[in-house]
Amino acid sequence: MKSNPIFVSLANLVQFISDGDKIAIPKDTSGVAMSATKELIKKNLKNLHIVCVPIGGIQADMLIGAGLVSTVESSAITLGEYGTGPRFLQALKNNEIKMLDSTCPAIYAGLQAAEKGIPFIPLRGIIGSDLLENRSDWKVGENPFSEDDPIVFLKAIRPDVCIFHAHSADKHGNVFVGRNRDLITLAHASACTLVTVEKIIDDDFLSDNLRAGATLPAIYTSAISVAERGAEPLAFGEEYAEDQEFLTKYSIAAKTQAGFEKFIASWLSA
Amino acid sequence: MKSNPIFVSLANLVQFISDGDKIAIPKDTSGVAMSATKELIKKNLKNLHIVCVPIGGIQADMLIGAGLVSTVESSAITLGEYGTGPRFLQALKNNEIKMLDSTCPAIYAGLQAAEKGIPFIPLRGIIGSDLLENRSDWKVGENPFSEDDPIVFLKAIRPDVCIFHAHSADKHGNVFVGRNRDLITLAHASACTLVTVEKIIDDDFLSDNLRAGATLPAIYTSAISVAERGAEPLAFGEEYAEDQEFLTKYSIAAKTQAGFEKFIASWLSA
Amino acid sequence: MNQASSAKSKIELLIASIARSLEGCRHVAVGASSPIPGAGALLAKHLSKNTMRVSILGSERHNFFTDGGVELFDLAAQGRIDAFFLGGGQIDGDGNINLVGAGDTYPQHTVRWPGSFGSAYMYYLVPKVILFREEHSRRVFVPKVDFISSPGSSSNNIYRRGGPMSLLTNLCKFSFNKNENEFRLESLHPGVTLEEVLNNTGFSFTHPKKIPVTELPSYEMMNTIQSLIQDQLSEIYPIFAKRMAAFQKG
Amino acid sequence: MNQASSAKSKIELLIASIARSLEGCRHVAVGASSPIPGAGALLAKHLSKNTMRVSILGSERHNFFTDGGVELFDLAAQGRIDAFFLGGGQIDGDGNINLVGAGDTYPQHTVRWPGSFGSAYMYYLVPKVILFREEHSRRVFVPKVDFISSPGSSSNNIYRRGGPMSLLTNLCKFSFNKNENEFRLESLHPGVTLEEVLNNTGFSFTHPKKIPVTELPSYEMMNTIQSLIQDQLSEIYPIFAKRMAAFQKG
Repeated sequence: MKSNPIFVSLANLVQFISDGDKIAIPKDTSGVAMSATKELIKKNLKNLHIVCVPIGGIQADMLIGAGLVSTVESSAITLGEYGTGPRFLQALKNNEIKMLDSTCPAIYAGLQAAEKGIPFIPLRGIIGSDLLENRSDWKVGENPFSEDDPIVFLKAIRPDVCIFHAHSADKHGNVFVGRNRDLITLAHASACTLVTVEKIIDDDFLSDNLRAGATLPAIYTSAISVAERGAEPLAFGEEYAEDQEFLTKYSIAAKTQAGFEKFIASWLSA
Repeated sequence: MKSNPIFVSLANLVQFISDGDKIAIPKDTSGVAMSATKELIKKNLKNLHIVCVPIGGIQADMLIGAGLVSTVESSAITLGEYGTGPRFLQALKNNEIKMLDSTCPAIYAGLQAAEKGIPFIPLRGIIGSDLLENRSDWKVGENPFSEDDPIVFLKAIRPDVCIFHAHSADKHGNVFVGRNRDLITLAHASACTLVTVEKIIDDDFLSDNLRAGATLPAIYTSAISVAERGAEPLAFGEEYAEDQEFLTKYSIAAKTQAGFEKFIASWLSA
Repeated sequence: MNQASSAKSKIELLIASIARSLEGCRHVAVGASSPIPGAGALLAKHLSKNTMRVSILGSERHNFFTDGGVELFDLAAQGRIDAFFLGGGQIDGDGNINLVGAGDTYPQHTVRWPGSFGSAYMYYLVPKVILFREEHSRRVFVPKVDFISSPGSSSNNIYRRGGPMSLLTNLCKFSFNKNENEFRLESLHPGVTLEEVLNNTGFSFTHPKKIPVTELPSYEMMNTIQSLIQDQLSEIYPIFAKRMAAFQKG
Repeated sequence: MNQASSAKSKIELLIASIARSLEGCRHVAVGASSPIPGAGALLAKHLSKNTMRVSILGSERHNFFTDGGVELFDLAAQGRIDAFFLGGGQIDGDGNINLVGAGDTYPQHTVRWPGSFGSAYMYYLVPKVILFREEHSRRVFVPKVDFISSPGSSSNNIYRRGGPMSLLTNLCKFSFNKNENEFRLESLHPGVTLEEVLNNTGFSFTHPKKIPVTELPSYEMMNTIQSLIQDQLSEIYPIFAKRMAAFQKG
């Protein structure tokens, strides 16, 4: 276990991401790598295709506002009780981003197809929704085991990279994700997996019968950084609650690009 | 949490299974409900379609030998280092069972299709294998997102019932499966889930951050029985090793139907 | 009755009405950002003496899911969810819902909302979908939605076992007639007139000659809403819970 | 050299030969009931100074998988497994393998084996598949298999990035030429003649004019096999490990 995984700094973590990458990020409650988001913005990546799994929050809105994103694939962009993502709205209005509107189970199914190495997967629902018309990667086909049973075929979603925040890593780079099992799907589906963790524990999670079943084995992970309170200002499990003041201030400041930029500058330097 | 789950005796557990059911059972290392297998044999069920996930061992061989099985869907029937299943071989030779030879990933994919409520799922490989010719529930189709890219479509496998042995249940009926994640796939895919556990723990696994991510929530489970050493003579995780003497004796006795019946009679009365 | 206590009564009425609609369900799921449906489901669970299961997205406590976010959708597809809630920036008389945007053409709508979430799936697969939208206006209830996030009905060859059961708003409660593909006004909330509903609804609907008043919350419901529900909701919808608590003191 | 020590030497040679084939792999997976490939992989891992990962089905200790039995197959499909082992009750000159049965017609073969396991998948998706079968006889190495569990090659339009790399037996080691779709004899185990191989092989194969002898295990390999490997294998293959231990004492 010498070469893999690599424990790196946050600044080095984001070096694994390149301009134009398709990058998958989890929903707010699954473990969003907010500390790493600072580094992403500092690195000033361009033309990212973000896949929000299955919806995006403040991280997606920040990446859009900071000009890193050219394509948004998501079932929603929302700050929850703090409103719709203001930078997302503006970018859409300005025609600055290509929008691939989706529906939650289609994003999961697309990633699961990539996880299974299958080029597509069928899914119920969707037919009759206008979502379908705007997706060249979704096609209506036929169930080969039934007569006149149309069903949607979704092309697999294979991210170049995914980045998320998790509870802890052991010294071998195995990552305990607990109930945030979306993170395992993300890692399986993505070519490269970048992880921030609250802490490193001097243990072997795969030998721990309680943890092993909810652990992402090191084999999937390219790099790991320790980032204490790395999901802040978002809540992280029972570890910490969301920073309501931060989120409220962001939702107000980000209504204008100038307000957003000032807010981010202050956040980056904090 | 009053009506569900039901903690029942082993004899009552198998009352949920009916003649003709499609019944899914896990491989030897995932948690085989061997104690409950005694009750299955006593109940003398008929015409079962067993789906071995993805291969069958002594349990499948016993069910076949005892005349409960009309169809075997499996990627292999083997006692591992103790040889091929002798009752399986005999039943096949006597044309007493219909054999649906499969390949491991096709069984998993078929169950995952049922889990996702999709009628079929594509899978790579298989084309050119003689397995394909014997399966009316597998068809070669086309990848709709590519030119001349044939791929196998597998019909979903939806068991009427699955039965397995797991580490423990909490008082609410949540079942901790640890790394034996096949059990979760089984439960998700099956209409009815029957579980034996080593013990009941006075706790709530869903509130336990270590266990929750490897717990099958009670919502899937129809009935649970406590069966200490319930996977014996098979090994069960780090709890107990396989009973080599039992397995050796079985593999010899079961070479003849008379030997098998004598062995089983003695086992049932033990 | 001051404005705050009136708003509080209205919310309690909606919560109680939802709880009544859910009677008999084995498993109710509630999506993100749905505090009133969440409260209604928790109330129904309480009334069922906790035999009903309620899963709330975004909750740690009311969450049976251990297989990631996909489990809710897989559960629905497996037929293990009886009821779910959907809303919409626009809803039309065919039960089509729009969570994407209005005005001009997609994707550059004049008004853009967060997105379709799981609607284009759950609406097909969950037997009882309760449409919930507090604002009852012609802005929301339109003749035809500008974007169909999910259609209210499908042709016979489309696999579909779910769809709209009812539509609950600040003014009234509709049921949805699947055969006629139209809404029927079932009850008016206290103090609301048919004319008010007609004036504020952009689609046509049927109604009985004599329209009942929406049943008020029982004493037990009120008590439960005020204690249990608020405590439990504060975990998931902190802002909503604060608002309710403020009403309580006000 | 008595019979036991000869058998032991043969097993060590096979283990060492497998370990050499695996050099440079990042991740090697070993299926169920494969003690010699399992030992070979563990030896290769040791020689790589533990930079190689080895996953052994049925092992708790050598198992990185936390997502159930499907993870091995998903990993292969994701391109994260470099090498895997397959055997066969029959193997033919096209690299077709048969794990189902021989004689008469399927499913009532005269001889029936356990079944195809993951072969109809892994053979397509894992770049380096090492075919391993100790028994080298015309019963095993046939002109044409009676049942194709998995074919040795596929037409160009079939998605396939894997296939046979080599075939190791008690007598010799073959490589597989994918362009010509045939086996080539690469080396003979010590004391084995070309004639012996020809006599016991039912399919035709090519060979160099001068056929090398299979390289013997190094001193380090021998030491490692005798300590580390046996200890680790006893968890997964108790009967095999006992057999090896008996050789040691014998």
